[in-house]
Amino acid sequence: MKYLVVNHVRRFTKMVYKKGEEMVFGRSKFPVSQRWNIQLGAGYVVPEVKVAPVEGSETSEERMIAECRNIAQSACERAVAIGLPAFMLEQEHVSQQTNNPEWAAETTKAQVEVLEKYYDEYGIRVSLRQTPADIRIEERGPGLRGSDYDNNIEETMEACAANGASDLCIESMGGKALSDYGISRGDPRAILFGIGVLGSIDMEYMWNRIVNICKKYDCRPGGDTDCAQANTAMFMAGGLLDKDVSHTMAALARGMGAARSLVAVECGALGPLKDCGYENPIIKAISGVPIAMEGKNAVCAHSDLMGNLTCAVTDVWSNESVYHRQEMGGTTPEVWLQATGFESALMNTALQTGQEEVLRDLYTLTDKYRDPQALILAYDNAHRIGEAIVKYGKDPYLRAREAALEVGKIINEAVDANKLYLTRFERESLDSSLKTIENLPMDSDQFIDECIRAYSRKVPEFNPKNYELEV
Amino acid sequence: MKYLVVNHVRRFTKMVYKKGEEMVFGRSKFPVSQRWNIQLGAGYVVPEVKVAPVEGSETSEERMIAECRNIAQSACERAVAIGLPAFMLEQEHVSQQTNNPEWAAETTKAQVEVLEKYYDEYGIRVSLRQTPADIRIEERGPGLRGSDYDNNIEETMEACAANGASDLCIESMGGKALSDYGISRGDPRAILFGIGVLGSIDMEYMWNRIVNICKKYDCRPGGDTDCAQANTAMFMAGGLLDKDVSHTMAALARGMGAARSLVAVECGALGPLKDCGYENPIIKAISGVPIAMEGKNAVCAHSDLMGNLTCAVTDVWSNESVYHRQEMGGTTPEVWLQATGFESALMNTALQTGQEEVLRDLYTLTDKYRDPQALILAYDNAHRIGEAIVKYGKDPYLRAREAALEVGKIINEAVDANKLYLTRFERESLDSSLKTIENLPMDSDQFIDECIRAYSRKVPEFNPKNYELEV
Amino acid sequence: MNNIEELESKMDQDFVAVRYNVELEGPAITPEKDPDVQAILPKEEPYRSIAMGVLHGDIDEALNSVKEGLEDGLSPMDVINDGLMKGMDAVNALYTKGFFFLPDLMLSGDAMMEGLKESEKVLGHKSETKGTVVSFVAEGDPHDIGKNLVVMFLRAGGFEAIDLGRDVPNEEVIDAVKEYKPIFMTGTALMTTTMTAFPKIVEEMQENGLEVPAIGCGGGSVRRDFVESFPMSVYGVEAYHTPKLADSIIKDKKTWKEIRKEYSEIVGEFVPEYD
Amino acid sequence: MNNIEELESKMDQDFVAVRYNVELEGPAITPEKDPDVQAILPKEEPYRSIAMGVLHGDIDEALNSVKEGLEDGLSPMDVINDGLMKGMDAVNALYTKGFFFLPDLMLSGDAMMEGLKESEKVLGHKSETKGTVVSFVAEGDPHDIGKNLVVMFLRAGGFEAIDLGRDVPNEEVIDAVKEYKPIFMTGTALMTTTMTAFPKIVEEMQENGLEVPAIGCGGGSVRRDFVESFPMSVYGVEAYHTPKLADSIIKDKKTWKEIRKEYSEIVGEFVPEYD
Ligand code: B12
Ligand code: B12
Repeated sequence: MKYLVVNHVRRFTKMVYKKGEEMVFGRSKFPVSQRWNIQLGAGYVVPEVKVAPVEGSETSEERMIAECRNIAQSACERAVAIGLPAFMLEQEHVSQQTNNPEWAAETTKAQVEVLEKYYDEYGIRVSLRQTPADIRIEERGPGLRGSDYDNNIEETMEACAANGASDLCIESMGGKALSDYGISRGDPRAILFGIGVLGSIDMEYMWNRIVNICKKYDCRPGGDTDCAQANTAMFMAGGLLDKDVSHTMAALARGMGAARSLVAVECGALGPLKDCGYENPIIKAISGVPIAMEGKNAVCAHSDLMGNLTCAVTDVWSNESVYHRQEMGGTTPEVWLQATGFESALMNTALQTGQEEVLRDLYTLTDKYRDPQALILAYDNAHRIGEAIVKYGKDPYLRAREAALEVGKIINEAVDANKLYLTRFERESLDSSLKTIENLPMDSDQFIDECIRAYSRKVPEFNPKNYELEV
Repeated sequence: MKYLVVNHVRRFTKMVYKKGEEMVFGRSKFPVSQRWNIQLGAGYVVPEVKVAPVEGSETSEERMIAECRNIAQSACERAVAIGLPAFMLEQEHVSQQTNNPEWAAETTKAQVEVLEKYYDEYGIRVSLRQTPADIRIEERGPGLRGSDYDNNIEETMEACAANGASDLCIESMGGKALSDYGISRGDPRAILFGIGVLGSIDMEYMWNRIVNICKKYDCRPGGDTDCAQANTAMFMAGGLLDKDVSHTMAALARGMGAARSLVAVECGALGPLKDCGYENPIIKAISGVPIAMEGKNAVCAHSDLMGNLTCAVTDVWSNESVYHRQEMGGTTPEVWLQATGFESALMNTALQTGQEEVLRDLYTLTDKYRDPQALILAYDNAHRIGEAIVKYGKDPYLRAREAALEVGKIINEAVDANKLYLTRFERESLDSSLKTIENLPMDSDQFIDECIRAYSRKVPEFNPKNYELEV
Repeated sequence: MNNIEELESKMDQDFVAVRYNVELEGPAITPEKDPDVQAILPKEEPYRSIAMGVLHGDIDEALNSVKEGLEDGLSPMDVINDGLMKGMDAVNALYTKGFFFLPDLMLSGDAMMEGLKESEKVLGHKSETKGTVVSFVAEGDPHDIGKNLVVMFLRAGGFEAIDLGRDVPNEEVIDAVKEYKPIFMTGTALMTTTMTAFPKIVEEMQENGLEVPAIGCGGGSVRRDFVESFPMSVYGVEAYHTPKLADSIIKDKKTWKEIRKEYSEIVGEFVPEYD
Repeated sequence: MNNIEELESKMDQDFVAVRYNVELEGPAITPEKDPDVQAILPKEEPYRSIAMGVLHGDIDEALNSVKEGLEDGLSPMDVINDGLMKGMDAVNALYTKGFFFLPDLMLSGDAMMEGLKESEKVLGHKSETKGTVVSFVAEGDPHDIGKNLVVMFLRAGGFEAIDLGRDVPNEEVIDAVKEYKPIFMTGTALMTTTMTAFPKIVEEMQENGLEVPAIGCGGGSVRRDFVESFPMSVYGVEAYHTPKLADSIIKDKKTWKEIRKEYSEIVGEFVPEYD
């Protein structure tokens, strides 16, 4: 088999959670411990804050260091001012940071210094997540593997780990060209190829390296996200009245995305999985690792239709990202940490008082029928999709395909039960997509061959060599 | 009696809610109906959004109209994009609007037009709250009563009502000079005089007029807030590590503030009471009117230590206020309506599924012991303070005094039970304040006389004539 | 303890979330029966088939009809203008009315482009367009789907769009301006730290004595206030606004200053914060 | 159904909210035993009593000691400098260390001001201060407590603060600048729509050929980016920073440009967003 030949990872063929109802926020089957006395998924929810470096900070190393230090300092000040027991700071790199590993070393160091000071002084539990940028450009130079870009990513990962990051994440983007093509044209086959096959192959390449780096340091491999694909679909699907991408199509992409993002865990990522991976509940159901999520406190970054539902089984609660500037209520690191901190406090109260299942169910029901994308991520349905994935767990293509089919089934059941109502655009898009997907071959090689033939010309950025696929 | 002589309002001497546990978000004893098919406190929580006009918009009537229209339009678009069943838009006037009643007429009209269009097209329930500015300057001209400022407020109120506002509010600021003096010097007598006596007197003057205006139109008298006094104290008290105003003193001011803000209802205000009145749960307990509150989704505006607790018994859920500008997730009217809208959706799910009491209790427990200011507003304690107020319901001074004493009792009980821990600053400030308050006369006239003598020179802005007090 | 099904059964969804998209939906339509489309579609063959191929987003249908027409000796310019472009006009009309969606548009665009290439082969050179537009994603920025939409809308709107790709060094943008002398440019950036390329490009253009009537700058993290803090620029909101902006330049000779003020009228819809 | 007491009894508060203020608290102190205070407080009477009156924030204690001293023929300038000001220095030291709180400071300031007035009566004119500062709240803005703090901190820091009040028309500010030729100015605004007074005032000052080394602009809604968008201005964060800023002007001849850059060092603490 073309694809599986290159695989040397343990695949999930069984569910770690036997039932969806076993899942709840703040608790995971395999909690993660990090320096600074923090545990993730160990019985309490940790708020996360993330702030995008201001325009201009990219112009010099000094400015970027000052920027990162300021963000950390503001967050720490607010955390103790309002009494948060714990929090996570994430820094998503801009390209300059990842392109210059020495910048990454210094910005990490600056943030570590601040966090450690507060940990020492107040005993507050803290975590520093570093997310280097996937700066590879598929259509340029040697492509996804072995380019300078690619090497810089690796060096930057190591620089972060060596300088005290608590964990490492990445938003890897293998397969993006295909999924972009498919999402904008409503072509489920291209999406499945881009996400399920190319995305999964590229993640393996990426994550085996990250896990190896982490092993050398007191630094955990965190997780990935299907941001480049399923989030692009979600983002373009937009609000209820938008007409770019159907919300049923975005739901299908999300299902496939779960099959793909699982690869990080299969390579050894421990979680918490990265916040913008809306597919994370599915992966938690399969693998038991803690997850980060975002929703109603990420309105600063984008609008989703499941702001409460995403709280239901999360272990870390994030604001996604925000401009670094002043609000009337303080600087944005302060303001948004308070937002995620207060929501986490509510969840922690529920955990402490034994009401976590009620709150989880309220979160879930608030959005379950708001949109098909929300429906499929409700914990019961997330678990079902997980089951579909592990059924074909050894074959990345087939499991992504099966995930999509299960998504379709879930939506159709809800429609039949008069719980969810679809527009014509959503209905037609779902029907035709499911028909296409059902008719796809059950053989991975055959599918890959067909896709290579079908898309090589149509999608000029796509080059099978980037994925070590024979043509 | 000096004060009560000028009173012609019905006073609360009994509690409408017999027990704190009867209160819950989204339901009030006396729901309010407004045009556009919206009901407040009638079984569902309504999200509110409020956006401060951008700098420069004050320079011309046209710009202010465009600004207000844009805010309304953005909010409406997001509301339907994410499926909100209802929402309230509030516009807090800047001084130019209230100073020029014709501006107020036109800005109201512009917002009415937008809201009505969406109501017609989508059936979304909407409400337009207008809050003219209290532009009076105590130490200037004829003072609080009868100045041009004062007359403009009245005309502006009428302009809003006549042009389609759903309801009217104001943040009246009688007594501010005294309470400012007392808050910054830790002088509980000055605070009590400023809030309990002067604040209450001025509110009566203000609210009898507003209620009369509303009677002429399809417009409701909303409510007031002790922003000028108790919020100043809370704001200066700041976070856990701030050292300006003790948090116990701020709690005392809040208790007094409840006795004061109740006057609006006594004059005929129907609610929802104004969002930034953190004392509102106490007034709801006493009077049964619906209330608006703010907390964890008002982090854009300021930081409080009870972001969840304030949800517990609210009927309208607000973001307080935010700059009008762009976030990555959209414009601020969009982003912050989504924030309050999603939290309201959670509460509405709880109401629909019969879990409202659990959620209310989780909200409450999340913050109850975070800070003394939070403690006293927990619904059980809020009810207790209400009882203290109605015990002396006919005497604005005595009821404010009693409210403060009850606040002290509640805090001390929690401390004795090892549930709440105070710092030395908080402890000492509470002890000495309570001693002072306990020793104050039980006669309103005597208290007023003493205060006029004590503060007339120290607080130059203060002039007893502004309150029709004989010297 | 209640379980979730029990809770769910008690809910009246109308007080929690309303699916306005479903509530609002009008009757289904057949594209070719829409009156606006009927007014646009050519009556004679093979133009009608060509246009219908585009309207259906069917590359084969469109391409075959184009080939037939060309073989029958039709002028390639007629094939383009009376066939392909009419089809695209019909698609645009349906998109504007909200009956067609992005995928329809993309597929129609693909079909149109294939037909166009075929016609140009016979023509021997590129066909004339309304004008040339240069599009790029800012240096250091990999987010390109917004730019791809912009390019597609420009082409569908009858413009020649030069697509420089993503993470484009400023120098390359300047070179393209020199080479193509565009009537309009579009820049896309999705990050605070990459949108800073826009003012740099403008500055370098000015230093090189280069000018365009306007550069539309858009993308996820780009703010209007930032874009309006340097000259020549216009804040771009939706990708489908692009051809309208370009039209306003070629038809009404609008300058960037005017477009800033009249954006909302030019694109024909409310745009937040443009007052 | 659980009731709230039952739920409460299950909670471990440490996973929900931590009262870091309580956790951190050091031992109680007696003000006059603090080593820094001891170093500052005068040893001889009546200076010691005067200073202690100020330290205790006790108007009567301070005023009586001042009156006694003056009646005994002490020079009013000595009473001010060796008594009242020492007391205030001690208060400032305790406030900076976090042992004293705002009310202490306000009451001490009141006591100091009363003693000062009494001394000036004997002196026959205003005593000399470090310099004159003009403070105002912007036109249309009623929020004045921040400004009141600023004024108090300035006075406690040995400056003459001209308090123009709130909702001050721009003209009045200009007039005050002409009249007092301040070494520093402070403006407070709490609203987006009133902070626009600052650049207008600066413009009018420039038109009138007036200049100050810096205008500190602060208040709830005021943003640093806005303040730094016009000249002469410095973004002010905390009221107690004001005398430090004024000191930097008179002692180190700092300009507004320098203060912008060195704010954090001048006030001696981390200030968000100043990098
Ligand atoms: C999907 C996504 C990705 C995908 C992109 C895949 C793709 N196909 O392009 C991937 C995973 C690759 C990605 C990566 C990263 N991303 Co990203 N991403 C997003 C996300 C969620 C959606 C972007 C999207 O596809 N939108 C849909 C398209 C259609 O929108 P658009 O491009 O904005 O275009 C629209 C309009 O802007 C307009 N338009 C655009 N240009 C023009 C021009 C004109 C003239 C006109 C008229 C209109 C117009 O038209 C379109 C609408 O019709 C955004 C969120 C956001 N708020 O934008 C974050 C976001 C842009 N990403 C962000 C970040 C930080 C990153 C990373 C740096 C994170 C990291 N460290 O790993 C990396 C980049 C690494 C690198 N090389 O530097 C941040 C940027 C923060 C900042 N610094 O400002 C954002 C804002 C998310 C967030 N809130 O945190 N991301
Ligand atoms: C209390 C309060 C009031 C009280 C004020 C009482 C008083 N004593 O001053 C009252 C009720 C009167 C009031 C009224 C209104 N308010 Co008001 N109010 C507030 C609130 C909650 C706190 C303000 C406060 O007292 N802060 C404490 C003091 C100490 O802080 P400060 O003045 O900012 O000063 C600090 C620093 O800024 C610094 N500083 C200040 N100046 C300087 C200068 C220098 C040189 C330096 C170094 C430092 C410095 O020192 C202090 C710290 O040490 C703020 C919220 C906020 N985010 O600021 C809203 C706020 C300012 N109000 C607001 C509004 C809208 C109003 C009203 C217009 C509402 C209405 N329509 O009724 C009215 C005003 C009516 C009118 N005449 O125009 C909005 C402004 C929004 C906007 N447009 O930008 C705010 C931001 C609230 C919000 N988020 O909605 N308000």
